[in-house]
Amino acid sequence: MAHLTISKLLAKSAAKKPATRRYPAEKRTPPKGARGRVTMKQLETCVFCGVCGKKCPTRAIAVKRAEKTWEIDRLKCILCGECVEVCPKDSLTMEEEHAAAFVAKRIESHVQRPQPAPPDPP
Amino acid sequence: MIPMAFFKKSPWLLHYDASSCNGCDIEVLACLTPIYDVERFGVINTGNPKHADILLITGAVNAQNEEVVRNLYAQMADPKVVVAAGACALSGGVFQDSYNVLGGVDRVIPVDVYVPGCATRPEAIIDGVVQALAVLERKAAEMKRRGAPEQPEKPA
Amino acid sequence: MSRRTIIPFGPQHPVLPEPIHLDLVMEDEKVVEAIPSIGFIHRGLEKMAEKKDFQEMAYIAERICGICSFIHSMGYCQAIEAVLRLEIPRRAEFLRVIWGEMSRIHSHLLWLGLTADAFGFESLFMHTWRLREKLLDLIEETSGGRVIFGVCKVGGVRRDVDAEALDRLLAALADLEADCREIAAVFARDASVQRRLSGIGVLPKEEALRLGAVGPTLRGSGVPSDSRRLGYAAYDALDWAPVTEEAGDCRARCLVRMREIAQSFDLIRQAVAKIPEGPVSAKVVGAPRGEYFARLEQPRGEVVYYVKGNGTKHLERFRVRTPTFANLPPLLKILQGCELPDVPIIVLTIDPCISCAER
Amino acid sequence: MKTALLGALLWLVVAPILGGLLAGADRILSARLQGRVGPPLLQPFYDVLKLWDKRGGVVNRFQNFYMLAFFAFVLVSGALFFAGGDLLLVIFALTVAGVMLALGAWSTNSPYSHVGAERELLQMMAYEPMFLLMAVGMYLVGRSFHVGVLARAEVPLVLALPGVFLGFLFVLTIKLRKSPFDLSASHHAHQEIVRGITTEYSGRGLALFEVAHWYENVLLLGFVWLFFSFNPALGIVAALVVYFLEVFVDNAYARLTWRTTVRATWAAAALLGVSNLILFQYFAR
Repeated sequence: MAHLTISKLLAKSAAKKPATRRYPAEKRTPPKGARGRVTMKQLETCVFCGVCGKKCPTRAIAVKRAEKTWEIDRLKCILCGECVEVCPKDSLTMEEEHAAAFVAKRIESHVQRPQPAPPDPP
Repeated sequence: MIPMAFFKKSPWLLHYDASSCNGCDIEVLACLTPIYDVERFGVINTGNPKHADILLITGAVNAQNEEVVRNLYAQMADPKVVVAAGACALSGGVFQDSYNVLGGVDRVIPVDVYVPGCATRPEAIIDGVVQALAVLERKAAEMKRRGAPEQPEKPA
Repeated sequence: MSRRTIIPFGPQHPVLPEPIHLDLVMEDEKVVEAIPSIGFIHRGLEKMAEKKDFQEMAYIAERICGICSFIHSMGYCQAIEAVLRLEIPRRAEFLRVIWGEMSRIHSHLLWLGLTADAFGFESLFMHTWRLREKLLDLIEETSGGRVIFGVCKVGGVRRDVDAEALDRLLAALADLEADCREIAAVFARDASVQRRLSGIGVLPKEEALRLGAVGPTLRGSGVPSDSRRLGYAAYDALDWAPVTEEAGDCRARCLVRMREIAQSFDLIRQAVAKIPEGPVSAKVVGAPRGEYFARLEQPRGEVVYYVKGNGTKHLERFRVRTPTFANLPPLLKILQGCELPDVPIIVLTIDPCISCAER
Repeated sequence: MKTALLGALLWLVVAPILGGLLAGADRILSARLQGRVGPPLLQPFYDVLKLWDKRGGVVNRFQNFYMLAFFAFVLVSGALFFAGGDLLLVIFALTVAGVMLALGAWSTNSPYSHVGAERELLQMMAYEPMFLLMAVGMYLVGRSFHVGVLARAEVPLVLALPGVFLGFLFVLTIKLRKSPFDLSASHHAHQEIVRGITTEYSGRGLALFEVAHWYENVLLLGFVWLFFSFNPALGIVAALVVYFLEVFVDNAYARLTWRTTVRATWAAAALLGVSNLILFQYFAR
């Protein structure tokens, strides 16, 4: 039983620089491999196979093959990274930065045009 | 009358865990602790709807807490802003198909700022709060001009 | 007899971040009875197993609770793997132990902070959470998520941690351990903390057993019961013994958790020392047929996962019995006769995870 | 007479500014002790100005009346003090202010407010004996209850009444609403009774409470100053040191229960206060 047991820690903290990361002013680079947001990195390689959309546990990704559209609803995405893992063309990436907050609801849409070049003949 | 609006400088927070898995929930708490320290912006976690300006909701709305969410919103004095944090609060997230989940918070009360992520990072929540400040200021100005709060539109 | 009043406690209440509602029947500041009402956070998660692919379900199982998220997905995966008769690589088992123990430390630190907050010790809360952030950084570095790890999958883990990263982890943990000791000393010795913890909410050993308490709540009453003794994952290869305290009061439960933090550091060190090389996941073939009952130790106590598969990719039945659910009856018992200012502390000492309890 | 009026006026104008600044400094210092950056120094003013602009909601007609009465009595009490008035009157006016606050909380229907009000009254029971002992002690030394006379006392009050001073510091923690005795309304809302007496207040009512609390803090530091009034500059330094000491203590203690509070403060009053008075009487004779 002792009084003021925390005083040393308090004094130390007051003497030191605060531990705070002053976020908007001072941005931290998230560690490599952190799951921040799913992005369509290389739209030109996407073949719109729709595997990402099928594998998505929350159906956040919608792929329309005919219109060559890849859409992600960030309201639903849970950042599991399943889509990135299954993408056969590595078009998707998991970026370390988090997605921004937004005021108006919207669905992020990527439309491929012009048409991708046909694959090289073997 | 004081010409400047101080809402932007002193946003008091009310946090409610609608039916979150605790993931976003503890990230909200983490925002208040030394590493993120939102008190820098004058944010205080009041825990009392009557004192709060920003309602920060994590988690989806379900049959049981629907009334609670409505109630909390109604108890807050104008001007007020709702920030929904995390996939569940936005759309029901991973639980959207569940029988007991009605969906995102905007099914019940009007949401002003959406913070995506699962779980949302504290940085993202700070982003959301900063955006909410702008909305809060706008609403405060509106309130002052019209003398009456803008009627919250009934969500569909 | 003095007048009885009812103080509603929750679902929105500053000392309870989570929504549970307690009607506290009071005589002055003394609690005569606590009547809980729940369901504010029920998501019907178990039922979803019938609609979701059993592999996808690992993500949902992880979101039973964001605090012990990793162990939830680990338990679910263990149950499925047992049904599938799938042998997972040894390295994956060790990694699961490392992440599992990291999530235990993070959960306990979180709990210590919240408890400090419950007895009005702001600065202790802040300092505890400051330390917890250091651990979260390590978790994010190794798993990619801060609270939802997202690394466990049926058949192993989704990412490997290389030797270099493990070394960094050990070095960082050594620092953190020293800091934790500093905080632990305050919890163990400070006079004002003792005044709020010792002798409060006493749960005698027999009562604890009779009411089915689990985890630190049970161990704080002197029962050396810890499901990790079953030797699941890589726990069979590690050397440790359950932590117990005899007193059964809030302080005892607090001490158990503090000593478990120290133990977890040790377990991580052992696991890193013994981790074998090799792959981290096995290929999953077929669909689960049969049933299994997996028992694991969470930061809050023993958790049970029951899965029943019928040979399709959807499970027929998934059931979770979480530690908080088991600890609610003892909680209601020890709330009787306590004083109002002790209510938050007592509620917190069972480390309630309502989102676990209601799923 | 003129100086008295001047003192009272000065109090009315300067005290809220000083009190607000002190509150801001308190928050920054607390944050630093906790390893955080903390809010800007002017944060308390922002808070109050915001609350003033916010749409208020009252639960009943009496609620804000009582808050206003609390505010008024704090003002009267401080004005009496800084006008050099009767110390006993100052203490009783402050007590009435406290009662008004409790009544305001009682007038609502919320159980949290009620418990808060009960605790506020218990706290008053806890600190009142020490306050009175202080007044008696000062009378014994300075041969007057008048602050104006006491301020010019030849004997340094703090040297004659060290025990009373320490006892006063002990109960000051209650009045400043600091841990370990912040039972009825904590600065930090993480409490089982939410915000206790202010739970049901919002908007301007809450703003008034904050400002009244600033006034109150300055008045209490005025008491500290009075102990050192033989050297006014030293008195100001002492008051500031005491304030920051209280902030430190706030951060180094858990919140105790009302039982412990009453026991501890009465014990302090008896041990430090009464024994000091007895010894003083014995040696002064």
